[in-house]
Amino acid sequence: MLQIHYFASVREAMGREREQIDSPPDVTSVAELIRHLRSRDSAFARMFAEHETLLAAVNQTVAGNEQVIADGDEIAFFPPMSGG
Amino acid sequence: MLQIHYFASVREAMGREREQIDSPPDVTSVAELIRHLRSRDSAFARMFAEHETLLAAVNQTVAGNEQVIADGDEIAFFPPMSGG
Amino acid sequence: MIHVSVRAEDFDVGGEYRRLCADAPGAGAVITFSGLVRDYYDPGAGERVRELRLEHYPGMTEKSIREIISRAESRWNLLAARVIHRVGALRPGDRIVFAGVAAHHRGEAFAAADFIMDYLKSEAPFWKKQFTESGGEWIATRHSDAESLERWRETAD
Amino acid sequence: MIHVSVRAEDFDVGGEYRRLCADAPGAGAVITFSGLVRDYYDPGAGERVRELRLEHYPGMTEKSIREIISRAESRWNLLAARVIHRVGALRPGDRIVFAGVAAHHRGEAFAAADFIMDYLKSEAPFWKKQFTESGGEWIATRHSDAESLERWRETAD
Repeated sequence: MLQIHYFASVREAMGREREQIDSPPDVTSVAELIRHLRSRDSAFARMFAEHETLLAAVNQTVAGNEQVIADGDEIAFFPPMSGG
Repeated sequence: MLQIHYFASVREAMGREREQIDSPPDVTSVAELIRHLRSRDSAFARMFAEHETLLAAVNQTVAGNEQVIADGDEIAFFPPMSGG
Repeated sequence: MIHVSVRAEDFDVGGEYRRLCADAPGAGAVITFSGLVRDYYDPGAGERVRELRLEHYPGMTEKSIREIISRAESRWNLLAARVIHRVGALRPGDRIVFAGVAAHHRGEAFAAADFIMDYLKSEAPFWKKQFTESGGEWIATRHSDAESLERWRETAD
Repeated sequence: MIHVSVRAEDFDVGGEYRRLCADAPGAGAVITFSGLVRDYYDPGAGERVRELRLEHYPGMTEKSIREIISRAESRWNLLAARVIHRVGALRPGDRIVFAGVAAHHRGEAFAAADFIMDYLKSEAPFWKKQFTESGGEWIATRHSDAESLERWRETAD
């Protein structure tokens, strides 16, 4: 299982805050997860197209595309931060 | 008349906070006033020798050696500031 | 001594200052930075902000703020640091973020407070949505924030 | 809105913060800097400071602080500034100087507060004498203060 969280404009575009998916067997990195979600989920594909800069975090740490992911991980997608 | 003020280590070396002197007729600049006081006043000469950096203010504004002074002016001598 | 808080409630600058001092005996410099909600974010747009809503990533927020403070501590000798970030609905004039630093010397206190705020804006998982008469809009990271971070990279050891 | 005070009495950081905010509606950034008396000024010397005596040039002090703030205002868009400098006998841990700034943006508030403190240390007519067990000694301007001023010259318009 993968826990997927969405925040801010990404959450709004997805229409949900989080979801659980079965770990796809061919998905071992952030880039592969994005590819998987784009092909499987039209909301994700649309959100991805709308977001020039999409950031990802793996287990609550910002991660690059090549970051390895494994069963049980928490993955989050969000736009650039704008706090402070 | 010139009002002369001394502050901090300069005040201690002079043994006084302020004095009034008659405007010497040949004194028209800060440099000339210093020359006059060094020759006339042994406390000033000693203080001047002890102070590597001596600052002057004319009418409450820091002034260079060439600053013109006139009868009625308030002149102050002090070491570099150390507030804050 | 580090204190981090993410919460809806307002903060009291005088109280935060006193806590910084209590945590940092021997400090020579104490700085408090308070960020307030402005009534417009894009001066060109002309429309006044009625409300700002702050969303965050609960699991990650406090951890990322602590990491930013640790990075500041590795660059400057800090005696105490406190960061408070509010979330939820805020209005113009409301306090939104607090960063307080106590150090031996003035220079390190200024640099650390500035550094913490720079990274807080771009690396802590907060997002702002502003609401004006014509609706809501997510605030994008401004170019000047990226430039701000560049300063610290140039001076990195 | 500018407020300058030179006095023996302590100041209250929370109250000063509130006054800055009241003087600066629309501010997005409020910074308070508080300088405290350290228990040593020359770490090599090893002797602890028992008392610090602050002398100033009454006729010139407030005027020179106002000039420093005016110079900051000509470089950055400030909404309010408050400076308090204490004089007389102080002890380690006592507050000695306050500089508070309110501005639209964070960057200008940090720069202005830093600038005001730099110039306050070297251009406002205050002198410190520190007393340890072995006697009193006037504190000389440190080399790092001169370096601090150099920063502003390099970036002058």
